[in-house]
Amino acid sequence: MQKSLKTEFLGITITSPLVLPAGVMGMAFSGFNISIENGAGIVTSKSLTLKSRTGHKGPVVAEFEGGFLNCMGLCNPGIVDGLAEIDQFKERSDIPVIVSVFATNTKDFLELTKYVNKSQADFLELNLSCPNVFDEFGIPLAASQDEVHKIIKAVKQVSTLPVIAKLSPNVYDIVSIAKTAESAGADALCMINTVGPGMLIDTKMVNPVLFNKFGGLSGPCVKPIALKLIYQTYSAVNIPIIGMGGVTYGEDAIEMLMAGAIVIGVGTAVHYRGIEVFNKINNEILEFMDENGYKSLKDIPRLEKLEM
Amino acid sequence: MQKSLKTEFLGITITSPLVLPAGVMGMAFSGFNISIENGAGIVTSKSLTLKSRTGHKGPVVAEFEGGFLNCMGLCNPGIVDGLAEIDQFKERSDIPVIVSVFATNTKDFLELTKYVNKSQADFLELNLSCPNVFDEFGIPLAASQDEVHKIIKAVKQVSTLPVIAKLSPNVYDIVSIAKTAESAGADALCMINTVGPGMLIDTKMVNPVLFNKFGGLSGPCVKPIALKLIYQTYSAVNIPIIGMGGVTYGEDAIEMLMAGAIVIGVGTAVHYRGIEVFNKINNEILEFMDENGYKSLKDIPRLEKLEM
Amino acid sequence: MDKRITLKIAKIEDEAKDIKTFTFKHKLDAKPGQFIMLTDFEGGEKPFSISDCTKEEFSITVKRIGEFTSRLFQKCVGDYVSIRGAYGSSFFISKNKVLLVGGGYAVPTFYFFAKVLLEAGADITLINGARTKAEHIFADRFNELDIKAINATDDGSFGEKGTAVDVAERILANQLVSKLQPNKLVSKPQLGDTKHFQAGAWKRENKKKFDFVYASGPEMMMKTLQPLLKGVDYEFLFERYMKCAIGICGNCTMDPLGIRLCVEGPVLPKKLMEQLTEFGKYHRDAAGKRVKY
Amino acid sequence: MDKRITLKIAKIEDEAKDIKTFTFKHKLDAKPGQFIMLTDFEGGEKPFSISDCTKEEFSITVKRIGEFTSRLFQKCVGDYVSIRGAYGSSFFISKNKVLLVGGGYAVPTFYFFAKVLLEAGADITLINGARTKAEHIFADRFNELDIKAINATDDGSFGEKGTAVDVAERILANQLVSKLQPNKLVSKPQLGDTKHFQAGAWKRENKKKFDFVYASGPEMMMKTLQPLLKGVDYEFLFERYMKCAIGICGNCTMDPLGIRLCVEGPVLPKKLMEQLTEFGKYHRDAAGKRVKY
Ligand SMILES: Cc1cc2nc3c(=O)[nH]c(=O)nc-3n(C[C@H](O)[C@H](O)[C@H](O)COP(=O)(O)OP(=O)(O)OC[C@H]3O[C@@H](n4cnc5c(N)ncnc54)[C@H](O)[C@@H]3O)c2cc1C
Ligand SMILES: Cc1cc2nc3c(=O)[nH]c(=O)nc-3n(C[C@H](O)[C@H](O)[C@H](O)COP(=O)(O)OP(=O)(O)OC[C@H]3O[C@@H](n4cnc5c(N)ncnc54)[C@H](O)[C@@H]3O)c2cc1C
Ligand SMILES: Cc1cc2nc3c(=O)[nH]c(=O)nc-3n(C[C@H](O)[C@H](O)[C@H](O)COP(=O)(O)O)c2cc1C
Ligand SMILES: Cc1cc2nc3c(=O)[nH]c(=O)nc-3n(C[C@H](O)[C@H](O)[C@H](O)COP(=O)(O)O)c2cc1C
Ligand code: FES
Ligand code: FES
Repeated sequence: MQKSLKTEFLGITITSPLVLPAGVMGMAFSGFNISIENGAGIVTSKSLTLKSRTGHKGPVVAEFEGGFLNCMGLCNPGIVDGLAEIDQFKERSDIPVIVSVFATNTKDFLELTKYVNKSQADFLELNLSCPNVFDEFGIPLAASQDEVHKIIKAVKQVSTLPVIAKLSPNVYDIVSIAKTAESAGADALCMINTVGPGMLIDTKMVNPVLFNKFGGLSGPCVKPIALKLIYQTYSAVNIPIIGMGGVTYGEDAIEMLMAGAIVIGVGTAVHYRGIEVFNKINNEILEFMDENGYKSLKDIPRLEKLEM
Repeated sequence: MQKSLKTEFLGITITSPLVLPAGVMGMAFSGFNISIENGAGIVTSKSLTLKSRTGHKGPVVAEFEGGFLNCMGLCNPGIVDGLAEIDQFKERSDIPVIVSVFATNTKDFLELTKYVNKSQADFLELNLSCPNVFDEFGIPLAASQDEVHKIIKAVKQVSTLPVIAKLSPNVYDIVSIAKTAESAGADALCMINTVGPGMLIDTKMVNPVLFNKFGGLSGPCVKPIALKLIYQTYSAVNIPIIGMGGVTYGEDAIEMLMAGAIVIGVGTAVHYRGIEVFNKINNEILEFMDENGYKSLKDIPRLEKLEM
Repeated sequence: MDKRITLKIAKIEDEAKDIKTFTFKHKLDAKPGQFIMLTDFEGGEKPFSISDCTKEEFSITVKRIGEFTSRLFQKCVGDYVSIRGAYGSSFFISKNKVLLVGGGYAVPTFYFFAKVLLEAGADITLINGARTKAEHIFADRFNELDIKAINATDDGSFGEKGTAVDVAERILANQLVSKLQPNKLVSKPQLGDTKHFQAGAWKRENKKKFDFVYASGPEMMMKTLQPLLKGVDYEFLFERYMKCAIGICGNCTMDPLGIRLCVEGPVLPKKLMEQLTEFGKYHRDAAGKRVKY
Repeated sequence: MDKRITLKIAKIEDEAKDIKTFTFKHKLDAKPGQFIMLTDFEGGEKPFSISDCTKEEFSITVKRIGEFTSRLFQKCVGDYVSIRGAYGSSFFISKNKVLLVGGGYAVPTFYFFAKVLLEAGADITLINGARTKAEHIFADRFNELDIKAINATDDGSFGEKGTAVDVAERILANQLVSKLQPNKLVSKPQLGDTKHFQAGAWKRENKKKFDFVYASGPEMMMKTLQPLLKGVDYEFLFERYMKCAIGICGNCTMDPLGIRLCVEGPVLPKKLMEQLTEFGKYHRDAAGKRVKY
């Protein structure tokens, strides 16, 4: 029998469980094109803000053993131009699109939501957790249960699309925040955003490598942290989870599913394994299913939920 | 001129700035022997508890790209036997010893302190931050400013040795906790303990790899997180910092110094580069000093402090 | 791991008023057409093509344009900068008769390339164009190589009169420029001064067609060149705003293919060029906003 | 990276009442004397020596002792377990005349070792000791190898009477056991039954001394053996409580050298053995507490 990677996410059928996450290849409609041609099942826009942002000055990325730091600083063409790219993508594709938006207060989130309502997007993702704009905006919203509740509740009242809350791993108790998001009406969770943040130093020039000094960690080394937080959250909530953080091989994607994710983001691995990474991982998942006698993604078992 | 790695830590002169951190090779006096023969300048005992503990069942370690998870579970022979190992080590060596102790309340910390007072140890380190005994003991003490303050204040009144507070990176605001520790009288800070914790899953057996499910991250990939937290803390406090987390090469140690550490722990790298890692790093630091014209560790510049 | 390396500037040469070559003593593992990302940690990390690369050292040739390059121009020999790379795709190494069409600060990458092509046994004709004599660079360097170098300036103040594309058009129409006399050295070379060359004279004797055309220069130059290249294979070296240079941020993707100029580029082959709808029409700025040419 | 691998048990063989051999179809990169860490994820991960290792498969031979090994004994062919390794030091491969002294469940590692020694051209004498016939293992396997295998039991119920050390003492005193007749197969072998062998007979003809002695067995066995080994080189395979097996936790360090049995061991050379003060005196338990022998 033909194995299939078909699955459902919030009522929409997708052909691969792999998601292009926010901020990766999501600037131009053509970035979506190449991702889906290479096997992504859902694509996410760069987090869009009301006004365009050029982001932080470089260096904005720095490599270390096991991953990358980045501090892009939410560079994006602004919600209007950003949505134009999505509409252009949607002219020729049925692949679902998540529009990620970023703001620092409910009012701006609501304004963004109204723009997104009028676009061809399929889902609205609230980036509550960018770790790289601390200087500018202070503590991420995802660190405060009150803020998370207030924003999601307000956005849900206005949004015509399902709402996904993107959570930060850099909080003391992600489970409470996830529960808050759920109770405020979030339709799904996306986790994790980048970890830390961290810093690297150029020892010859005695300078932080990143101009922004600090940047969030992504890549293989954050996988254990992502798996743990996804598993804890999966044990505590009933809404679906987009799991991400360090997924590089099919095996990692399977771990995400077993930890409780329903679909899986693949970001930094686009660097490690090329844009073909989606097809590669799809094939590796199929091989794993073959070897272990699973016929569909639903057959892949999950860990027993944690007792809370 | 002869370059030297000599430095001072809390008034004691040490021949190398490299510290064997708590939990690494620190079970038996012979573990200290081999570490100092290979170039460590200070050694730390495994965190000792009042009663002996066999720790968690295996697997207790799991490797991933960029580091290790561990959930030893504070296995140790108990304070009495543990201090006997230290006294045996001290019979033949002048190298300073840090005794790490772990407890869950002030009373036990005080009792441990009294034992340590009677030993040959040079410093007392309070492990406020083990991430691997959550099930048993709940939220690490280092996550609560009140607890940190109370314990350190009490211990300082009793301890005849300088007191070092070991901090957890897994808190939302480490700087406030560091400041609290300083104001409560801590003589130095040791940071960071393991990160996360994280989880890995065996996809064939659908099981967490660690029997304890979760384990703290150490190794190269935690370095950016350690550097950032050390740098922030260094910018905010005036007591010396033992910096650790992922130091594997001389270059990493230099980064720690530039971020504000005064001495540097080398733990997981003992696996990657053998027990000779201390000598190797010592030599790499000397080479770096040579190349850049520094004559002593004090010449190595630090980053400008962050504005707070 | 594309490890970052921090290097002292070993040599700085003035090429023209606002163009300098910076040389570093470091064995860079690079192919012609590739670029490095360079920073001084004072704000900004920018892509620069490699203009020379030997076993001991490599160079970049930089035009002062804005904040970053102005700061770079103030650096001295011995100052540190930090680089990572080399990144990106490289030129196809042809063994046959090739034409290199270059303009402005994008010409020097052909110096590194020409040396590699010569080793492969190629028969090289180079058009080295600039707006005016004062901005014309690398003529003397190219002159030392066993290639036919044709200098051109828009205003005719040095070499042929006309743009590099004008010259290319003429050459391609005739396809007979394989035995051009090299430029002649008429006085002692001085930095930034190219007066001492007399443009080479033509010898119309070889009718062999070009097998491959390479272009590096302003996008509109390449846009004008492209229609002339029917029936001949080619590669163009492009520029797009780059941030990560490792193929994740998506800032440098080109429509509608979504190829990333920092990974699949900066050198793009004919086959891809023909499909790019944004070529010569618009590019994206640091915010990802489209900017029309 | 010592990647963990999860494998199906491919074969289970009963060796004696409480001893089984588990075989896995996996090409393990291991040397004789090394060990793996094995877990079933149900609590506990334990070290086991490799008793056989070919290009297609490897085996471990396990004695049921406590909770973990009891659970392992309930597993069936096809069940998964997860392993990592091989870890640790390995035996020196001598090309000369060697004596292997083994006792109990620690003997099988010599099966893997003997095969490697034979390939190197060594002349091997093995003493395979156990307390009693019912606990004696691997006699038939060793019999298939071109070595002199001397079986011994403390109570004389199978092979020579006496401990492995008793036999070693006799042999070493005479140093003449290089031409022992192999054991004779007198009936069809059956699992767990070694009756069908007749102990080989001695032939006192070769006086060449042993170049190397290897021992693997209970610590007190090796402690008794050591004084007999004056003037001859040797290596012992040790056991200490292991947790990480990657040389960081320090649970397996041996006093006063601080060598880690999981990295510098489990095979220790004479030079180190002579300096170990804890050898035969105490070891450390799971909490790191000293336990006297
Ligand atoms: C593959 C590639 C190779 C290049 N090679 C060379 C070279 O060999 N020599 C040389 O002088 N220049 C080269 N450039 C252009 C060079 O990167 C810019 O001139 C430089 O970044 C300008 O920075 P600035 O701060 O001085 O100017 P700004 O005032 O910041 O910008 C001026 C213009 O430079 C370009 N630019 C600025 N930042 C970037 C960026 N991060 N990525 C791409 N373009 C940017 C834009 O077109 C911008 O409008 C190359 C660019 C690319 C993409
Ligand atoms: C290098 C090495 C090689 C070994 N090779 C073999 C082998 O080939 N076959 C075999 O049957 N056994 C071997 N062992 C011993 C084996 O690991 C123990 O028998 C097993 O761990 C017992 O576990 P248990 O839960 O069944 O017993 P428990 O009741 O837990 O313990 C019984 C005894 O086993 C030993 N032990 C328990 N846990 C460990 C541990 N983590 N590390 C070391 N010793 C432990 C201790 O001496 C303990 O007192 C080896 C041990 C080491 C160190
Ligand atoms: C270069 C880069 C830019 C990112 N930008 C965003 C962003 O704009 N919004 C957001 O929610 N997450 C952003 N992220 C986080 C990713 O969406 C993802 O959560 C994270 O990288 C972990 O996944 P990975 O390890 O597969 O990359 C970015 C990550 C990277 C590497
Ligand atoms: C196996 C292991 C055991 C540890 N045990 C302790 C401990 O008992 N007490 C403690 O304070 N830290 C403990 N740590 C944390 C280390 O002291 C150190 O903070 C951490 O590993 C980061 O440094 P590294 O990356 O150099 O290993 C342990 C770490 C490891 C890897
Ligand atoms: S610069 Fe980031 S993808 Fe090319
Ligand atoms: S078992 Fe941990 S050091 Fe050997």
